[in-house]
Amino acid sequence: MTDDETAPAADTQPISLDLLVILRHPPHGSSWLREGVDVALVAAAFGQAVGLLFQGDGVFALVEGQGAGPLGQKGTHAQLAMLEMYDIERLWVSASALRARGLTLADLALPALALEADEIDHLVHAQPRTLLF
Amino acid sequence: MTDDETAPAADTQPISLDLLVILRHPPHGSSWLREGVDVALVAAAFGQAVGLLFQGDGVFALVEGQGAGPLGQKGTHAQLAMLEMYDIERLWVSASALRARGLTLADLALPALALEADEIDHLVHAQPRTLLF
Amino acid sequence: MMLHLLNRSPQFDGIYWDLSEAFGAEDHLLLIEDACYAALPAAAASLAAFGGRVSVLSEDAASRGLLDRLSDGVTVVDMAGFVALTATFPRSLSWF
Amino acid sequence: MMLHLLNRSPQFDGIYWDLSEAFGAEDHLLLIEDACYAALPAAAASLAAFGGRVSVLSEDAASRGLLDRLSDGVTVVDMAGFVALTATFPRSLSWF
Amino acid sequence: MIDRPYDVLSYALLVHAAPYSEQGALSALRFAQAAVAQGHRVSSVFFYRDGVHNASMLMAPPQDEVHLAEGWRSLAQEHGTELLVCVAAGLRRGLMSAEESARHGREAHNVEPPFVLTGLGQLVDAMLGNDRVITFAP
Amino acid sequence: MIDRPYDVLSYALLVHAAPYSEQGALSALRFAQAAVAQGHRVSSVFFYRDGVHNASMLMAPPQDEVHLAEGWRSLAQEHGTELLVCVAAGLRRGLMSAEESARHGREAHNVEPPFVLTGLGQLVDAMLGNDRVITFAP
Repeated sequence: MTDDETAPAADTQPISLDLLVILRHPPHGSSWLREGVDVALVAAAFGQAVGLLFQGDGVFALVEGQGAGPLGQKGTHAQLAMLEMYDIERLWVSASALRARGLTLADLALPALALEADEIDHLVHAQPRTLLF
Repeated sequence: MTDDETAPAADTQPISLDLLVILRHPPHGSSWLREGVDVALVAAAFGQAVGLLFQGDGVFALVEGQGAGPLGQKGTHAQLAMLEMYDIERLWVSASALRARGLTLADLALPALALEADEIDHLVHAQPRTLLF
Repeated sequence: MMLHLLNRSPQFDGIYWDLSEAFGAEDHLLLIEDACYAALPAAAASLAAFGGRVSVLSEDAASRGLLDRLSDGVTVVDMAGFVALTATFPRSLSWF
Repeated sequence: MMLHLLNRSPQFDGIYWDLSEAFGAEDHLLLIEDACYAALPAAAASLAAFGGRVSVLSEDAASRGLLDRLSDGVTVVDMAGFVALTATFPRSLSWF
Repeated sequence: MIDRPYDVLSYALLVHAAPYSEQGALSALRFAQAAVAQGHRVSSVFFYRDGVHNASMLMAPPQDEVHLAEGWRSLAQEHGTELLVCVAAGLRRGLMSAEESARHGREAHNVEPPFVLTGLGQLVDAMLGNDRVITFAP
Repeated sequence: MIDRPYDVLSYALLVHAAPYSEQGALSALRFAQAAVAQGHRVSSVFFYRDGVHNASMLMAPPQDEVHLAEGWRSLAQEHGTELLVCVAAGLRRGLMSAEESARHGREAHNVEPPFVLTGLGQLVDAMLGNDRVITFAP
């Protein structure tokens, strides 16, 4: 079912963070993604261990080559570049969401791990707190 | 393709109104439907000939037996009762939207005509002005 | 053990899919607002992934005229029952 | 002859279906905002009903990083071209 | 585009999209700017549903972001575009002119000219009185 | 429900839904009322995204409709619930306290206690400091 680029990561099952933020909305068309990442950044700044799971159209947030909008409105690409600075290094993406959109991990601007459905189930249930945007 | 209850109406092809309002949103969960019908009512009050086309979840607006919300918020059922008073008597519904939701014209609180896709195409293109809510 | 809250109609099937990826064997799904329409028999496919562990909020189903039309497999809970579900399940996750 | 404007991603396939019911033989579809994602080859099925009479707004595709990834059958227009389309087609209808 | 192989047209825009939450309000402003740049007239913009929030004079986006209310005001000042805000949609959602504020016994208001609170009848007029009506939604 | 076969819990609600446009804000208020009726504590409601408009004191819905801001105020007064409005989301969208209004050189404001403009850190605190966090969205 999985090829090289969407191989499940062996180390994802037991990880428990303080907060998992699930991002389901695409960038640009609304501010869901941006305001969701804001919560992740602030939680990290408050010393919480935070991870991000991209599902559905949320995987488009990671597509390489994005820019600002035509009226200079910021996309999420600049914001995502701040993740590492805030020690948010756990990025997961839904493997099925990638497949449905014709994307592979090679299309993404940041390193992420692709998870199949059962792994997403395990990941979500290992977290004490989860917010969805 | 059509049974008795979703039979296309022979008189729908050439009708041209001043305004067709397409309603795609279900009642209660948002105010799209209510504020869309408001536009139809005001246009009718200004002497325009107005018709309504219900597509997608919009067909739920016509389901019989609706009520007010738990905090007393008005649904659309009261508003729909005003349609006749404003001479808005042309109500069309997407036959495919009904079928997909397990509904027939008998489930609806108001008399409406069910249209197949090609009839919707003709209806929409016969109108000088169309708004969607 | 997790309570999932869902407020969108089955027309938004992408949400139902994403939810199904996160839905665990001991989880429960509560349909509120426009998600009540998923409790109609014609929408049974949209709930197939949730193994009968599905409730619908009575007042939202009632305002939509759905109380007499619900699928057999879906439990009806009132607002007090909604609160009780959030108390019983240690965590909840809202899908929209 | 009608110009249809669409701003939602193919995940909202109910909208694409409703639009297809209203789409006429001489109509045109312009993809703006998140509908740009429908111009990806993987989403070709979502545009099948529109017979190749589809354009995408360049600045919205560009900000999303999609300009090099678009399906061959989709024309790219800039904002001036968007205005020109609304001038050419006597009526427009926005889907969302 | 420069030769304009078509007539100069009058446009009305209908904006349902809330500022900063959805792209629709930005798209509408971009479209309006492009239309007038091509010599068309954008005679009115009607703000409905959450689009009414575009009219708030209390909007204070960060300096490096587009100021939508300013953008609309410039359009009105430079091109005579009417900025019409549905009064019923606005009052529910917290948009008030000085006049409405006085009528409702409030001490503040957040809508000032060129934004004008008005009824849905104006939307009907805009539909009847312009060559094109373009809707921008969330 | 009356015997409460479970502990009394503390809740935080996160409200993204705009008043009058989506049911989410009404659902959140209903839920809060039902939770306190069962003896639970709703210690805070955090308004984010278009949910910030719930805090507008200029909201003027028709008499026969629910007044959401009043509903939230009653909850705060009767049950001590904190009403927290994200300041970054609010300022973009036109929500200002007297203090923010002065800081931005405006002549009006539309947020007053018990609604308080505050940072996202308060949302993090609310998540950490309560037994349950329930999100209500559009």
